[in-house]
Amino acid sequence: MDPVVLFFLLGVFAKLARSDLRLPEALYETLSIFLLLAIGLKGGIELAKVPLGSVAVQAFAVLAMGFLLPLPAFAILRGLGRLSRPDAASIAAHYGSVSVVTFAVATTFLSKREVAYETHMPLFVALLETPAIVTGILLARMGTLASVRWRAVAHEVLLGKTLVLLLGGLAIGAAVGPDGIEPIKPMFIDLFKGVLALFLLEMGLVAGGRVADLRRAGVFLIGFGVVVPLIFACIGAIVARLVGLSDGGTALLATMAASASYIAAPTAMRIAVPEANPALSIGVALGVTFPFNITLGIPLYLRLAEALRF
Amino acid sequence: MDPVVLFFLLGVFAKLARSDLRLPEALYETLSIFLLLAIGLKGGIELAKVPLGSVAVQAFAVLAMGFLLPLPAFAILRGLGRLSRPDAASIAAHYGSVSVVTFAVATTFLSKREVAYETHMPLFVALLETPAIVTGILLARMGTLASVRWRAVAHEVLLGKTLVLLLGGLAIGAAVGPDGIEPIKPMFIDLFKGVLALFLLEMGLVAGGRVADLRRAGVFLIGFGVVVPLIFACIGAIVARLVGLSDGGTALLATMAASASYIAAPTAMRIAVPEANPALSIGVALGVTFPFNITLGIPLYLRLAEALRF
Amino acid sequence: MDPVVLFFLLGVFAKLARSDLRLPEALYETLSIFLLLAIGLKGGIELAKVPLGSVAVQAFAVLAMGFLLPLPAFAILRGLGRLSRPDAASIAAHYGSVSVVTFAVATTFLSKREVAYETHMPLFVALLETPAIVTGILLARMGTLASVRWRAVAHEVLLGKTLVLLLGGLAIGAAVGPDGIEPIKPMFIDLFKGVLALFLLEMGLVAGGRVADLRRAGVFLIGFGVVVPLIFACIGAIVARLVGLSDGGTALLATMAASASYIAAPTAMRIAVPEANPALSIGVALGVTFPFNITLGIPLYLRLAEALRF
Amino acid sequence: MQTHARKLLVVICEAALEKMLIEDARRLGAAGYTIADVRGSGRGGTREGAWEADRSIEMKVICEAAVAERFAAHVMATYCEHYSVTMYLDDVSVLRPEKF
Amino acid sequence: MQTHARKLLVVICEAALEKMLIEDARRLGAAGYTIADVRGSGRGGTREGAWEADRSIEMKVICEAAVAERFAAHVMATYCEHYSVTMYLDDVSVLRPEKF
Amino acid sequence: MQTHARKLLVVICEAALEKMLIEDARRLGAAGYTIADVRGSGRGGTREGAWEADRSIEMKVICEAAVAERFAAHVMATYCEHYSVTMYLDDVSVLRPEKF
Ligand SMILES: Nc1ncnc2c1ncn2[C@@H]1O[C@H](COP(=O)(O)O)[C@@H](O)[C@H]1O
Ligand SMILES: Nc1ncnc2c1ncn2[C@@H]1O[C@H](COP(=O)(O)O)[C@@H](O)[C@H]1O
Ligand SMILES: Nc1ncnc2c1ncn2[C@@H]1O[C@H](COP(=O)(O)O)[C@@H](O)[C@H]1O
Ligand code: NA
Ligand code: NA
Ligand code: NA
Repeated sequence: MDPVVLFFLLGVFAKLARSDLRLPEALYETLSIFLLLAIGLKGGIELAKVPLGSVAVQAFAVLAMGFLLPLPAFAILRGLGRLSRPDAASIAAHYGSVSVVTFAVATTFLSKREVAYETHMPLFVALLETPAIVTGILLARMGTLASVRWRAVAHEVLLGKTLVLLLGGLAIGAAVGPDGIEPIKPMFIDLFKGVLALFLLEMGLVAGGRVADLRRAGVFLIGFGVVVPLIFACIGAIVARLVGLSDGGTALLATMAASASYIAAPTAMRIAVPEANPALSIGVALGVTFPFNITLGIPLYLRLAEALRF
Repeated sequence: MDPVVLFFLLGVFAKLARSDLRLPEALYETLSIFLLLAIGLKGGIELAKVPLGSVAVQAFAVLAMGFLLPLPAFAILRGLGRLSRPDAASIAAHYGSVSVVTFAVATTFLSKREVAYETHMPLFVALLETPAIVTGILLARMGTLASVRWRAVAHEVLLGKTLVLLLGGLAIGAAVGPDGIEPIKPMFIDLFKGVLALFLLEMGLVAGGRVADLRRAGVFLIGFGVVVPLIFACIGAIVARLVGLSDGGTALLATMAASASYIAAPTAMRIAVPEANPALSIGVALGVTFPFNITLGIPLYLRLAEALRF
Repeated sequence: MDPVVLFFLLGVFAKLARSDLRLPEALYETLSIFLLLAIGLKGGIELAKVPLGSVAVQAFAVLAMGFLLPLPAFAILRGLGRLSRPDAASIAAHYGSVSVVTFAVATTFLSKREVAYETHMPLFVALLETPAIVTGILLARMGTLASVRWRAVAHEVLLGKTLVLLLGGLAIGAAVGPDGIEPIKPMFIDLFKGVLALFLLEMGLVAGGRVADLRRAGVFLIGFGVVVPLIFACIGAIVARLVGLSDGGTALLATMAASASYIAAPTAMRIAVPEANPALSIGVALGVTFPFNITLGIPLYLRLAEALRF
Repeated sequence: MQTHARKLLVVICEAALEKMLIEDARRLGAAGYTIADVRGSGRGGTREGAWEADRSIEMKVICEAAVAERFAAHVMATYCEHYSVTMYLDDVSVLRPEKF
Repeated sequence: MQTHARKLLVVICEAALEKMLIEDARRLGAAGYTIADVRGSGRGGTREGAWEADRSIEMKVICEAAVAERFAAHVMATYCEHYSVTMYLDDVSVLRPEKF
Repeated sequence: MQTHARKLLVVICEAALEKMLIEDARRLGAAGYTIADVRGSGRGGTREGAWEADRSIEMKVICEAAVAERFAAHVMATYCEHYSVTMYLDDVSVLRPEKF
């Protein structure tokens, strides 16, 4: 197994065993800033080389997918799960959006397997971040749209640290290119996997702390947290193939679709839909889907991509 | 453009767009500790090789320059700007002192252009830090020198983190030499530019937050923040040539003269001359001069150095 | 001298000169988390290769040493030093346990001297951490064992960050092996000495702040802090030779025996034996023994190991 | 030394509310505020500040009784139902009444 | 706006006591607590929080007078002899009495 | 449980004053103090603690009324004109009067 995943399991173990281990909050923030910038930079370096036309088509498809993904999730949560409208909408927003760290783990998985992928994939991470949140809010507020603090929410999402750092990194990478990045490579490229390992240790501690929430969430949500990623991965893979992505790119887009946001979405939904219970959405996203994806999901999504060639 | 400068611009953009992006305070402190140590170490490694006599002459000239630089700045601020004595003295102290990060950006600029420079230049950064602060306090307190809390100020400056880490790094570097530094090179040398990039992101956030101060400062101070660095760069370049520095060394000393302190000087002047308004000095130093120097100034100072050969 | 030791001296100097230099608490925590994981990982990589039988015998001997080391220390502290039972027991626990950073400095010393050592030594660091604390508590509480909050103490020690990270690192290293560790090597292996240097700067600041405690501790304890490590080093070296360790391994086990814990032991003893004065144990462990070991002790212990061949 | 009575209003809540509370405080007449990062536990479970959505802050506002009452009522009405919020009022004395 | 009188108990002490104090508070009837990291100085010397054994915390508990008294008495009896502990009580008003 | 009345003096100010305030507090008779890092806003603008010159602290001193008055007066006279300082006094009860 990839060492970065073992770091995650170490964190989960430490938390469940009620160890004192606690990473300083400033370290958590630092690691996440680093990862976002580094992912952006890596994507940006290659972005300049790609023909704009083909990227535009792909980007449009990805955006559309982001807006639509919450709909089936919402239907399942309301129909089968009988959750309240705000809770269903909030969870649907989390699953329609994307987890940057799951994406990062998937890229390390692919490079270990020596599977090539389109290097501008981080752009799609940035594009997938927001649309599902918008759809989620619309679903929660049908009929009472006037009451949404749209400005606060838009600000939170569009100028939140995730998008600013991802897009900022992309822009800098595209501006300076592979040669220009050389002097900062020892930090942002060479250390990437080590930093990811440390961040996953912290994520393990956080996810371990969410296990208690799962009891409240109940069996339905736990199942949801495993099944919906599988469905979404298929959707992501199909979209990827339709816009002509390679095996690696298809596996990555499937992973993005299958992953659930735990940074941008929780903050935005907390402000936009306060009556949704965050313990539910975060509990299942971090306590079930995140561990599932980084251990079993990602290898599965690669197989899926390889099986789905047309 | 150098990627590190783009990180700065990203920070400024994020702040002006009122993004949530905020680097943890502990990260800011860590990065600045790292940079000071690393600059010191790099300078120290080579210090042992340089003949002591020639360095002593250069050092003396640099020290003298440090004591004298605030005088013309003070005259301009009082004469043209009609600022109060404490404000003029405080700003003069900031501009007479030196910005370590501007220096760091200049060294990465030179190494990218493959312009050689005297590797003991960090020693001069350390030497330039303090004298202007002394002159600034004298200018503020003419006639009422007894009221200065000299002990507190001396302690603040001489034992502040800037000098302790710069000189400490120099001493360690000189003591162990290039071979001894080898085991810690992956951290302090290889990561230098990446850390600088991250620090400049933070500096961008801080500088962006100072733009509001500029309105209070007015047009005069904004002009001051661009023109005086140019004048000081000339003075620095002339001093550099007089003591026989190379092109690169001349460009660096010009940069040091042109840069304004925003770490040592603000803290010291806050204690020594509390009636000076820190929004003015920090506003112009960080909001005007720092961005000007790292974008337009440094390339200009290299041209200046190349033009000024005698 | 090794640069990492010079960083320690710089920290001591800064503290004694009452400099403002202060590393953020989050940085201290981050560095110690990094070091523990990195030491564990390095040890774990090789652990898989070693025949289990020989390690088991060594481990058993090391464990026994850990349980017994506090006894002579306690006897000296009670008999010669006339310290109260709780104080003597607490100090004995500190000296019976082990300082991870002293161990790290010793490994950099050995690799600089190109002295080979058994790469599974970090396992013994983990094994030595706890037993002396148990013995120390027993010594303090003879007759009133019922009053010990054993559960709290056991939790504190066994699930404290030191053991979790050391053993976690060992397990991950053993699981993925040298190849698996490759992607995170630039961080956890290449940066090791640089991080150690920074951590020693912080340790210098902390140790410098403990000098005042030494006055309270008195001449006896200061002497104790130098003499007992020498005695313990001999014991450690003999044990090492008995279980067939190499020169390097012997020097390392001698160093471990000679070192005094300042992370696990203080926290555990504070909870288990609150009436012991922590200024005494920490004062002598950090103010005397730690500096002694990393400057003079370690080279001495290597000589000792080389002299003691049978 | 002449002192003047003021109210100290303390709001302990999820960090997500920080920006909105600052705006509200200004709008309702507070001349300033002070915020510290904290962790804690209450009805809404334990918040350890380990990551974004788990952070808590403590906001202090020194102001006239009328402002405190208005702000407290606004927080009660706007946030208390759906967010983790703890609030209390204290009587304090200040030296420079014009500041608060 | 109707307010209700409660006690605010503040305990400033070594960070080593955090876990035990939380347990004690719960057991003795407190419905919640808030903790902040602090540094300081007192009889037991200066604690700057530079490393593990040097950290201090400030714990706040809002509760009924009886609970405050019980908790304070327990802290006095259990920890004050051997640990650095500073404690004080304050009278505060809360809006939702059922919470505390 | 017998309690004793003391004053709690709280000073919120620029971090640059920390060392001087500690010295002053000791000199003027305080037996201890507690400091926390904070951020905030007031007359002197917003201080977010993003870098050295932008940091704020909150200092608490529990002491007898006379000491509090002396210290508060000293802070007013020495620092309030040119620095960002907010100060308030509160009445609190302590259990161990000899400590404060
Ligand atoms: N009784 C209490 N005393 C002190 N702080 C409390 C108390 N109850 C709640 N808090 C704080 O207020 C936050 C929100 O409270 P709650 O809404 O009850 O979860 C908690 O995370 C604590 O930091
Ligand atoms: N008079 C005081 N005012 C405010 N805080 C205090 C006071 N005395 C002690 N403290 C705090 O309580 C902690 C423990 O106090 P002590 O047991 O006196 O060392 C100190 O580290 C300070 O943070
Ligand atoms: N009304 C207030 N309530 C709470 N804190 C305040 C208030 N006014 C100012 N402060 C704090 O005191 C610091 C200095 O205040 P000032 O001198 O008004 O800028 C601010 O940065 C705030 O942290
Ligand atoms: Na998704
Ligand atoms: Na200058
Ligand atoms: Na030992």
